[in-house]
Amino acid sequence: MNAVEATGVTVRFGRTVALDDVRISVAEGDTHALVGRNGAGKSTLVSVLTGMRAPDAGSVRFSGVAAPGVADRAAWREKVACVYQKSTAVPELSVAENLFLNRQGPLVRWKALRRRAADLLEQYGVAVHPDARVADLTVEQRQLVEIARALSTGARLIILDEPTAQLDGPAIERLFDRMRALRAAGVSFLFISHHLQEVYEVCRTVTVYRDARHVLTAPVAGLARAELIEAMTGEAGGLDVPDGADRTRSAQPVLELAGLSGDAFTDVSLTVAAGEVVGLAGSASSGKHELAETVYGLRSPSAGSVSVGGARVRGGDVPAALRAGIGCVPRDRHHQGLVADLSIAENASMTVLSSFVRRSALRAAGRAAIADYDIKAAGPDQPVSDLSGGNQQKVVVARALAADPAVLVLINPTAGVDVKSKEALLGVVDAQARAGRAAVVVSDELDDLRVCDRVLVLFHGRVVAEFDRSWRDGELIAAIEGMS
Amino acid sequence: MTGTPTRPPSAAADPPKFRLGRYQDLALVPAIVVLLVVGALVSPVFPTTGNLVAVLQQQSELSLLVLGQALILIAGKMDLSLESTIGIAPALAIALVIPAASNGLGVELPAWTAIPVCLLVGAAIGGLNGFLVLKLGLSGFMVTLGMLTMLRGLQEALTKGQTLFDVPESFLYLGATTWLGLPAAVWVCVLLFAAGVFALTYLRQGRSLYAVGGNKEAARAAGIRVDRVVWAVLVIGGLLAAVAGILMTGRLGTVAVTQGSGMIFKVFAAAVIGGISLQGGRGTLFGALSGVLMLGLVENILRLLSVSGFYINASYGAVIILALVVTRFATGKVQE
Amino acid sequence: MTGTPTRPPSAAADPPKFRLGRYQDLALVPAIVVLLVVGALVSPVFPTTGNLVAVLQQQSELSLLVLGQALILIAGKMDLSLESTIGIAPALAIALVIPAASNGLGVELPAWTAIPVCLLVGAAIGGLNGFLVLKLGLSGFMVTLGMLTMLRGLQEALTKGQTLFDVPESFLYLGATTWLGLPAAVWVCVLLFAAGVFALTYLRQGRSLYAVGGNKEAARAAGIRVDRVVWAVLVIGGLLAAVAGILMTGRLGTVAVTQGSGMIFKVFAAAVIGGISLQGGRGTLFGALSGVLMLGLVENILRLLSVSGFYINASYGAVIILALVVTRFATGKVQE
Amino acid sequence: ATTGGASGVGPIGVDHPRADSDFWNSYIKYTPEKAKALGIDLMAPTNSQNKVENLVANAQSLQSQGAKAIVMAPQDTGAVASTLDRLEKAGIPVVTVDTRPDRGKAYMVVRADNKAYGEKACRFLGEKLGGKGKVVEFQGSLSSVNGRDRSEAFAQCMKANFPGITVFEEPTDWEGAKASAALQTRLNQHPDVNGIYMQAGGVFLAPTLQVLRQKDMLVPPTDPKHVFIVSNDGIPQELEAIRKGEIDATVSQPADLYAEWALFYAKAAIEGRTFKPGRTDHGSEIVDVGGGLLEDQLPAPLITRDNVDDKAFWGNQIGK
Ligand SMILES: Nc1ncnc2c1ncn2[C@@H]1O[C@H](COP(=O)(O)OP(=O)(O)OP(=O)(O)O)[C@@H](O)[C@H]1O
Ligand SMILES: Nc1ncnc2c1ncn2[C@@H]1O[C@H](COP(=O)(O)OP(=O)(O)OP(=O)(O)O)[C@@H](O)[C@H]1O
Ligand SMILES: [Mg+2]
Ligand SMILES: [Mg+2]
Repeated sequence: MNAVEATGVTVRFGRTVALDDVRISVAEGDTHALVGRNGAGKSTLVSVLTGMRAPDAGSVRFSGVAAPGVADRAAWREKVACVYQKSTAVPELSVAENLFLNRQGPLVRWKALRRRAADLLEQYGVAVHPDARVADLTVEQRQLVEIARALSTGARLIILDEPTAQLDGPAIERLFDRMRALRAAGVSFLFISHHLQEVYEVCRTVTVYRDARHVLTAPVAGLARAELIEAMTGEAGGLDVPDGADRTRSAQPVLELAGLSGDAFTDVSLTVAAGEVVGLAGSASSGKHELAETVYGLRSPSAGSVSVGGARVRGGDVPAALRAGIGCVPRDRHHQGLVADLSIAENASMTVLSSFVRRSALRAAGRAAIADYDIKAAGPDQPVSDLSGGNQQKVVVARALAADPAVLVLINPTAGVDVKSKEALLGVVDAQARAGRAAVVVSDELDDLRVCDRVLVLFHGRVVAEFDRSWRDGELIAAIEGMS
Repeated sequence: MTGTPTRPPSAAADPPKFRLGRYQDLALVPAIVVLLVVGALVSPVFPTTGNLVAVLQQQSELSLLVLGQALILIAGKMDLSLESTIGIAPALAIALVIPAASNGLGVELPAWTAIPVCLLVGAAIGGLNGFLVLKLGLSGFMVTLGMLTMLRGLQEALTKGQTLFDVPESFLYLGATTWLGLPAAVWVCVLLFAAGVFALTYLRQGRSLYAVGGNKEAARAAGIRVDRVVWAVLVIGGLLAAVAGILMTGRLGTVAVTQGSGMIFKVFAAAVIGGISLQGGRGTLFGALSGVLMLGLVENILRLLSVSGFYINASYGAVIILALVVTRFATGKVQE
Repeated sequence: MTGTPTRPPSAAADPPKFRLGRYQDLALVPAIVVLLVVGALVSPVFPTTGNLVAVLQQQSELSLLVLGQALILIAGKMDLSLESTIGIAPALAIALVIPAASNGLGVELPAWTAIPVCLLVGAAIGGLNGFLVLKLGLSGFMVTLGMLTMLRGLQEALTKGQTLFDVPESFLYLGATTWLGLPAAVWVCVLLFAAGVFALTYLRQGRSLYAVGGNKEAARAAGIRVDRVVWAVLVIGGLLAAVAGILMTGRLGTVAVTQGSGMIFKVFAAAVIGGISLQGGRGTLFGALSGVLMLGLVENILRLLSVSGFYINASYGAVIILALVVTRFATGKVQE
Repeated sequence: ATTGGASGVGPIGVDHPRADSDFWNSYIKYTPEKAKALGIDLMAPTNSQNKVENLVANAQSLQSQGAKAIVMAPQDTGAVASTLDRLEKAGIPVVTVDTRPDRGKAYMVVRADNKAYGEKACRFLGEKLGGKGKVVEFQGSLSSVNGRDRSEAFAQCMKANFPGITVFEEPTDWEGAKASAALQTRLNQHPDVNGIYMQAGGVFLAPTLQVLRQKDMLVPPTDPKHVFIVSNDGIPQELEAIRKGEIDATVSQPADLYAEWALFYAKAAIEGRTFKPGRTDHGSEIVDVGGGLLEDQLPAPLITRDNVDDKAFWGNQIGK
């Protein structure tokens, strides 16, 4: 018996065909992976499987029974719980209420609700207070709250659309522990991720979509990584993330941080030379994000200075940072990365608009971004709100690089980006470094850190360790978790 | 990803310094206290029961419109037509009851139907707004703006610009009686506000307004029937405007063609001063009520001061801005 | 860029069938065409140059307020006080020029200063709004609502409620002259709209309004000085309202204390019908302008039809809702 | 808060209906002068800004501050009924100015007959046009009695006496901009319009002249193309325009007499005097308008070129 079975599903957005006669079936008790490149249609399928969108064609059955009507939201919610790729938390409400949204019972008993929320948060190791406003949480905390909510509904089928893209290692591990426990209790999962090692770690079956079509469904066990990637990309050959070992770097310092202190970090000094890529690692509370944002001027430093090419950059002033030649991929694309209603072209060139904007030039820049960063889109005039998550992220990267900056500050640059595109994006970082730029990569993903010449580890706002190129996964993780 | 999970740093788990909901509720209290003190200093009449009760009664109709609008705003919509509903709902109900000789429509329904018909008209207007917005997919702001004009026009057409006099006893009773020393109108408001506060605090349906107004997709994903909630809230808004219309008609003893006209600005002012967000999903009814009280006190004090007609608008505007400044610095919160 | 960048799927490289921006611009065109046809059927006078030019002139002041409001809305704010600025800016300027005997302030500045002073007052009001919203962190809606009342009140206080009759020649000239067969007021609007369209299409500062209104944080992160943009746009809004005030004063030959009062509703109606989003970041000036034209044509047709005073509001409201429905189904887009 | 000496009769409360019209501002200016002349202890006046809610609240507030009599000008003549009842129960006599309450008790109504305004305007225009032609009428707000009275009387008189004249009724809500647009449209439609009746000179005078000027239609009365214009109000600017030959007549609504006689009757009420229907000593007539409600109908003279310089008109007394 299948927990869910969808057949012949087709979804169109105007002329874009997001899903073309695809199928999927998740067996009861199975943990089923769904993979594919950015824009392959995964999230669209999720919206169909959770009743958020009626497909143009096709049908969905849960345990052999036809799915409820689109209007009957409560019935859908009984069948399936989901963590969507795009946040579905209500920012103005408390964490407690978000956890039990629409299942507070007919009469809300606040004290009991808060207690249940605290228990749940404890279980998932989410360090937030039940009364905190969700709007005040970090992306990561919010994601954990949404995961806890989905896993706690008691649904027999749970869909997770890139739950790990914003999480650090320990949080991912806790999530997997919970998933295994629930699977033991007979819960089925549909799991979407661009981290293929996660697929191998928790999933039993995998389905691959490519260009809106179903390509493959197979047990994970018998499937080599290269085969999986080939199914996704349609091209033979494995992938290699550039590690830049052969990169030469000059001794000339480009970016210098001197005794920099700010929100959540203290007294960080760092010099990045031309052609050098420096990684910043650390847990969510390590202050690495705040440090990166301070360098770019999104936050004001409380002490110390940032200079580029020997010239001091005014703190807390993004235009000054831009003028000094710093480019940045901010942490949360929805919050700081994109103006959703504007086109790809407009977003990608927002940092470099000349005072007179030629429409043709703008569109050409958009087309170039689409080609360079392998963005799946209908054209440069498409609003970014219509793009899939990973493609949106690529637009953010395009925006950061548009000004051809001397210093790149990249925060989780590959969040939600598919393997193939990740390779290309990291390739861009490598190429930029080879062209004499300096780069700082802030990431929780080891793959991202592999392009780095050295990796600094922050713990509670201070640099506690530094690794050169020869780090091994284990020692880096130990340092990140403060166990070095 | 190996290694034992470290305990997350404890700092993040500290309780937030205050509970936002409660705190915002009280944001206007300092401003109201200041006004009460100023009022008492300005005029010996101000602190008398008679005067304060009069303030409450004068604000009762506004407060019901604000209650309705607050619910609608929290759910992420707005309804400008409330200010016409407060006129046309009683006007239509009365025109159906009174004889053609008194400017009625000549239908002469029995007198007891007046109040139910009035409520029905209010609910129907809310329902119609809901239909246009939800089923036809029209812009809510524009639809209700169009309605505002159209309903006022219908009232003019209906009554040929005449004021309706033969107001049924039931209306007059509600407008003039006092229960336990307070005007019936005040009791009605208190009860409806209490019901509203209860629903928004303790009922799942009430809480769902915040979810719908705060993030529609999230609400939908959580199994809330967003359209139904919005529709319900628009109908309730219309109903409350009709109740306000009954009270106003009872208080004034007639329905003028202009009844309620120009009120919508005050409704928004009270709601927004009281902390209801125009973006939806934020604010409490207690806050909205204190917004109404504040405006009422300001008007009363200006009136007792006998500010010259030439300066009354200027003073009123200045006091509103001042109140914003006081609230801003009392709460330390940047307003949106 | 290492590796061969994969070509995007070929279908995606086709030029899109329509560009969303342009498409939205034209949303009202069908409704306007319908109105033109209806107008011509209704009255032989309607399609005459004289009548259409009159429509343009009558809408010229509204169109400037809409221009200002559209810019402000696109940048994610709103300014209700424009409807008072259109009155007080010319009133103050004129009161400074005319002798005390004609209800002036007795300062008797030289007559040529009237227009510059008027513009200055408009800009200053916008600047003050900006200060209160950006520096003090007050709610924009509330501040400008307070300003709306306060400025109207100041005008009453200033003029002691009297209409100012002694309007300087410069105002009258702009209100009454025609250049190349079109009233000067129409030229002024056309030029200012053209400048606005140019700026929003081709200038970086203009484009940044969309970014600021669409996502303030993202705009900030892209190096746009958000506060400066918002401030500038509020000042421009005030300036445009002052220009509208000059034109209106010239056209009517006086400044009444009520000049412009009640216009703000129409301003929002025109802007929103024209596709400007109240949430910010969306809409075009061409759309806003077609909103203004549409309202003007509706009024003109109702006037030519000699609709009785009792039915005019009802018809007007009904036509607005009808227009929304037509637009909705012509574009196939759900309105927000 | 009182302004007069404590020695005077009173205190008497006055509520002004609005502060944004020229006519009422003249009235507001006359009130303290006339009170002083009559030896009245006048409370600080309130202003209800054309809203009945404010009027109700103001009356309540005047009452609680100890007013012995109240003068008011309810623009919404229906909705004051309950207020009048309350004041009557409290033993506070009310004099209403300009409008007659539809219900409820008032000690005296002081007004000029608005129906007469419409009628006078109609007769003047009818005669000047020789019973033929096209007249544009700027109606006041139809939700105000005065607007309605003037419109109805004008329409009735035209129909009865000058069937050869076509009347275009333009609803304006007392807004100059609406009148201006309406006139522009109408002149495009009917370039041969030769008469205008505007129900409020303060609001419509300048916009009308401005449109005519733009159309080159502002010509002396001797010119056959002249558009005959009758106005209501009698403010100084209208008198000036009559002198210049830009408009032809206006009905003077006596702001000074309104203030004077309203206060006179309020004082008389406190002193316990009573009045009977019949001619008065000040050129007016008290009529029983039904149910014992007395109305002192003040004269509202028609001002034309012939008598425009008469010093008796209030419009000639105040500096403009
Ligand atoms: N609202 C929309 N309007 C137009 N096109 C859309 C919309 N939503 C999605 N699409 C298109 O549908 C296609 C599939 O998108 P979807 O979000 O399902 O991809 P995905 O597989 O989840 O990608 P990712 O891995 O980047 O999240 C994309 O080409 C996207 O541009
Ligand atoms: N998590 C929450 N989110 C929103 N509002 C809340 C939340 N918790 C409590 N409230 C508000 O607080 C008010 C009181 O709630 P409740 O009756 O639960 O108080 P309580 O549990 O007795 O509080 P305490 O323990 O502090 O005495 C309610 O009005 C409710 O709106
Ligand atoms: Mg996706
Ligand atoms: Mg993705």
